[in-house]
Amino acid sequence: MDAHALKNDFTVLRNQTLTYLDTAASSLKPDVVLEAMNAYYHNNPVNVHRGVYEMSHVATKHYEQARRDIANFINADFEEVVFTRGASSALNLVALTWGEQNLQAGDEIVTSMLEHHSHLLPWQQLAKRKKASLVYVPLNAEGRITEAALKKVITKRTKILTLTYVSNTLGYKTPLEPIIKIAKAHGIKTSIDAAQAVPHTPVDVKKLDCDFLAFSGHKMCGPSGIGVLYAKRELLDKLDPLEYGGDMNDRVGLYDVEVKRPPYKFETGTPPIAEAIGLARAVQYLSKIGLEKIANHEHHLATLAIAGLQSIEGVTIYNPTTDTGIVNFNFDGVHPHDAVTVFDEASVALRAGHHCAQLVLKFLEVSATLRASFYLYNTEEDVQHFIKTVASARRFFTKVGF
Amino acid sequence: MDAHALKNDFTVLRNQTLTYLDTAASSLKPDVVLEAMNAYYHNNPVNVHRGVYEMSHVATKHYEQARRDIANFINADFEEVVFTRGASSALNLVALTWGEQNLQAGDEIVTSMLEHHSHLLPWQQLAKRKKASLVYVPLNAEGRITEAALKKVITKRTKILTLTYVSNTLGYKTPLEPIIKIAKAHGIKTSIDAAQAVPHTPVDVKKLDCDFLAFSGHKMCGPSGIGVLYAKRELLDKLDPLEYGGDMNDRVGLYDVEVKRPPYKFETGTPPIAEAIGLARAVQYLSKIGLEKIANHEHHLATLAIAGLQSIEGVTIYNPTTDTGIVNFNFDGVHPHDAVTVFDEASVALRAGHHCAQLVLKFLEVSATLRASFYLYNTEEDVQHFIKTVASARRFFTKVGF
Amino acid sequence: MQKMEHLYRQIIMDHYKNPRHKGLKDDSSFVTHRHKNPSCGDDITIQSRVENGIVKEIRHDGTGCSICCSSASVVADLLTNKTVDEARSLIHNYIKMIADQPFEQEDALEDALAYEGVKQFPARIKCATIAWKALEATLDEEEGETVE
Amino acid sequence: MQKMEHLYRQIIMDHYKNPRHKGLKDDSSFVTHRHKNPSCGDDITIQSRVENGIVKEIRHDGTGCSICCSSASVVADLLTNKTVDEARSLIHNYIKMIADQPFEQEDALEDALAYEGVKQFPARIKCATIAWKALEATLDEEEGETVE
Ligand SMILES: Cc1ncc(COP(=O)(O)O)c(C=O)c1O
Ligand SMILES: Cc1ncc(COP(=O)(O)O)c(C=O)c1O
Repeated sequence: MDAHALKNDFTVLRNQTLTYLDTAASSLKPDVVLEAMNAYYHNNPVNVHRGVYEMSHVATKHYEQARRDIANFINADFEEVVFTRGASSALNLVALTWGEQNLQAGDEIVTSMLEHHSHLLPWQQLAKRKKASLVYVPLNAEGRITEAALKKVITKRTKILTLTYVSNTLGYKTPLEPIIKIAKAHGIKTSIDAAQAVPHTPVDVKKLDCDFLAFSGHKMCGPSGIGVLYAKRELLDKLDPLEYGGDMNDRVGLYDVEVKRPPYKFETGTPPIAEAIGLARAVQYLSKIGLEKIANHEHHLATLAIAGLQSIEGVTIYNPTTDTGIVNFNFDGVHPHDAVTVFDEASVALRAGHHCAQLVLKFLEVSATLRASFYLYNTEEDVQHFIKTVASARRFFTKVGF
Repeated sequence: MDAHALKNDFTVLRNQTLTYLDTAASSLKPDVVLEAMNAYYHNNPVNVHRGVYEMSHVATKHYEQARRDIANFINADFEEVVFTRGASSALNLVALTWGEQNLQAGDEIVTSMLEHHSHLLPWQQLAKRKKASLVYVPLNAEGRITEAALKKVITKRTKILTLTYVSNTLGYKTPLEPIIKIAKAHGIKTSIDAAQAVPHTPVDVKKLDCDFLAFSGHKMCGPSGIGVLYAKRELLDKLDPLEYGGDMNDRVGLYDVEVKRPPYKFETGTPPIAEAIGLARAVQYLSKIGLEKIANHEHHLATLAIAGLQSIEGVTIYNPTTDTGIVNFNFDGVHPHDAVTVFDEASVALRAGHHCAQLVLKFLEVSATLRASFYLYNTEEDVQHFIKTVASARRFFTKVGF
Repeated sequence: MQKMEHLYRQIIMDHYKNPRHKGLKDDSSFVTHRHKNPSCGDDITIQSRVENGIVKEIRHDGTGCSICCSSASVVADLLTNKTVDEARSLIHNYIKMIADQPFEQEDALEDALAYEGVKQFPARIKCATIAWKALEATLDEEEGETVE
Repeated sequence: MQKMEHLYRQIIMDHYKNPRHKGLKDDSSFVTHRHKNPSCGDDITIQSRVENGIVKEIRHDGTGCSICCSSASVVADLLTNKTVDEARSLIHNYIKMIADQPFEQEDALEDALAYEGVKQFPARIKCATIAWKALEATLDEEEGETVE
């Protein structure tokens, strides 16, 4: 894979001097994705499922083909892909349907301090409402979820494991395959936050054998406004929907309703049509490059970046053993927001703050950090420019008296 | 306003022979809206609220300016505009927050048989869960909601009126101002489905004085994947969120969370950024033409269409006194799906079916109907072509033996 | 209107106006399947009774457009007294014909050939196949296959 | 790095490293407001005590970047012993300066003038104004205005 060439697929990288290292917040979008959405808007910008005229039939075909492509991408069945507003909405949907309908007082929900707020808070709040317990699996010294630690917190009352696949802050990959095997053996359900996994590494839901898994379009070269909830068909069959309304029912009476089969049962109203088409195009784009290659490339760049950071004094790295393209660090004595402005001046886009994962920072005992995240359009030159900027920033901070 | 000229604003109308009469399902989108979204994707396609670097700051500014523009469009305050996946999602949010948090067994919810499924079913299901009563206001002979009928169904136990502003099937406008006055006088809340109102007529939430009001982007020249819930600030302040996660909180603890103020409290996760920007551009487009003018234009075309239909034998019109651009009819003895194919062949896009409003059809005592809906890009020539197609379809059906 | 006339052939209109085998039986030797087209409201119920590998009787009822309702009558007419294997084979060929793919048994499709015009109307393919698929589902169930 | 040096002026770094008026008082004659910048985690609490229309004392505490923390110290220094009206006027002028709009009272802004460089960094405007706005909120509350 040739990252230099891939840069040309993105208008923003062609038009601007930009070292974009904030993919973990949102990825850039290649032109082909925008073109696919524009084609929908220009050629048959009509509603789906509702019209029996040709134009609507074509829109429906494209929309449902998009679902098929996205299902294939994670090795799910067509019926197992529910479109949502985003990963956050998908993760909430699990807590608000399966959680509401299955948990009872005294039950235990296992989570981790690595979770993004969008996976932590729905279960934290559900636990409160249900008088269930929220149990944190202890992280190891590096900050990783381990199989051994997990085994220790599982009890007879554990009903679900809610774990991230890849930490958006430390870039660690959770050893999900053995963990989910243990869960299955104990009849425990699993909800997986794959918002930082699906864009960056091959994900196969059948092989993983998880019950629920969520991700967002905008982090994987797709548009804003769409996410995916994968759930096993038998669970979707059993669950009651959260939202009711048009397009999710077969028959409406004054006081009752017959709902459709999955996935439609969970998708009321006009769906994100252009967004689904755009996301399917993104999936095709990523598949063509190859997810294995993307994963290796990102990790290679992160490794170079870490080596570079280690050569500069007065910089602390929080995840020197990152498994992915995510690097987390700080300038000693400098608040990350002060730092980020220096990077901004060098056209390096970095994330500063708590990364919507305040418990990770609690674990690290810092109030905010800097995060660089690499993706397919980043090159070794980007890493060099990044490291050069770190070095000159360090000099500047020392000079002005931080 | 010059509908002929406006047609040029839409690629699909420039490129294809198309008499598009299915706006009530979804409107076409002018090029300027797509350009606004593409500009975001090409110039600063990054996340909002999260980054302190310049590009993210600009994206955030555009995104929040979009909210401001959309708030102004309906005369709401900035804090009162919550972005959702669409009208269906917004309407569900009212039932799933205000309804869940305030209704009790024995309470009464007043609705109507004119409601779209997306406004009916959330309350129908809530009534079931809460053992509250769902009370249908009787429609008058024409199928309209009247002030007089409403007065009769209100009791001391009525807690909320859930009514459509404009019926998506019969095109009637509910006399909301006097109805909401009555509701206020009785301390009853009001949830208004304005999915067919906001795109077509000036809507002023302060003047209406409703508590909740919802609409969709894709029906008003905006993109798919976005809708709006308007709610009075004091209600948003009091309500607990439905979804929890990133970006809607101020501080996260292991077992508790502090949520932000409205509207953010109701918007977890990466928002529909491009979609909000696109919708704001659509609002600007509509405002420039003028909503009064659009309303008059549509109604004028619908009136012409009704006169034309009345001149053809073997056609039944269900709403000859429509207040808007919506005309509902059938060929006697011909199933609407058979009819719609004839229109399709003449490049007339019509909707056939139950229009996600099965109770309206129950009221009309038919199983499906045809709907033509006019918008700003339709012309008198479109009406003529439509009527000519109706006439030749009628001849064809008679000839083949329907 | 030529394409339209090809769609609404006399045979189709005849089965629509005078449906054969119409009306359901309250008889447990029948297997019943109800199929709906969610996008438009077609709603067809098909019953079949199989004896010794032969489709002895087919019944149908429901609401929908002319293409949908007439095809329930046509399929019932055509497949009665066929073996289950023959019936399946005809169903597959019919569906291929509608989908504009190469198909066999042209003669054996008899009245059902009148639906060839549907292939020019992709938006109507579901109308023309819903009864056939419901019938196939009853055969699947007869044979104990997993049924959704 | 010239633009950067204009941002991180010595006065700013001095207030950052050696903040004046720092630490909150547990005293009910103070009005307290806590403001956060949700996008980044700046979190500043400001207290003011007004007597006879004069801002007699200002305290602050919190966490955040140098621009945010230092400006809490600067605003506390500057507005102590000003009348409420003067204080409001200075706040408005400061905010205008940061937003790159015409502003008055240049001299009266004293140390706060050091923040003029912020206007070249729109993404940092919130950092530079959060303490000032929190202080304004305490004055609003003192005067019984509606407070969000
Ligand atoms: C009156 C009315 N309410 C609600 C909706 C639902 O809107 P959406 O499908 O965009 O969620 C529609 C559109 O179908 C409608 O016409
Ligand atoms: C690990 C993880 N989970 C969930 C989310 C939420 O995704 P979204 O903001 O698209 O809803 C994110 C992105 O911020 C994330 O990194």
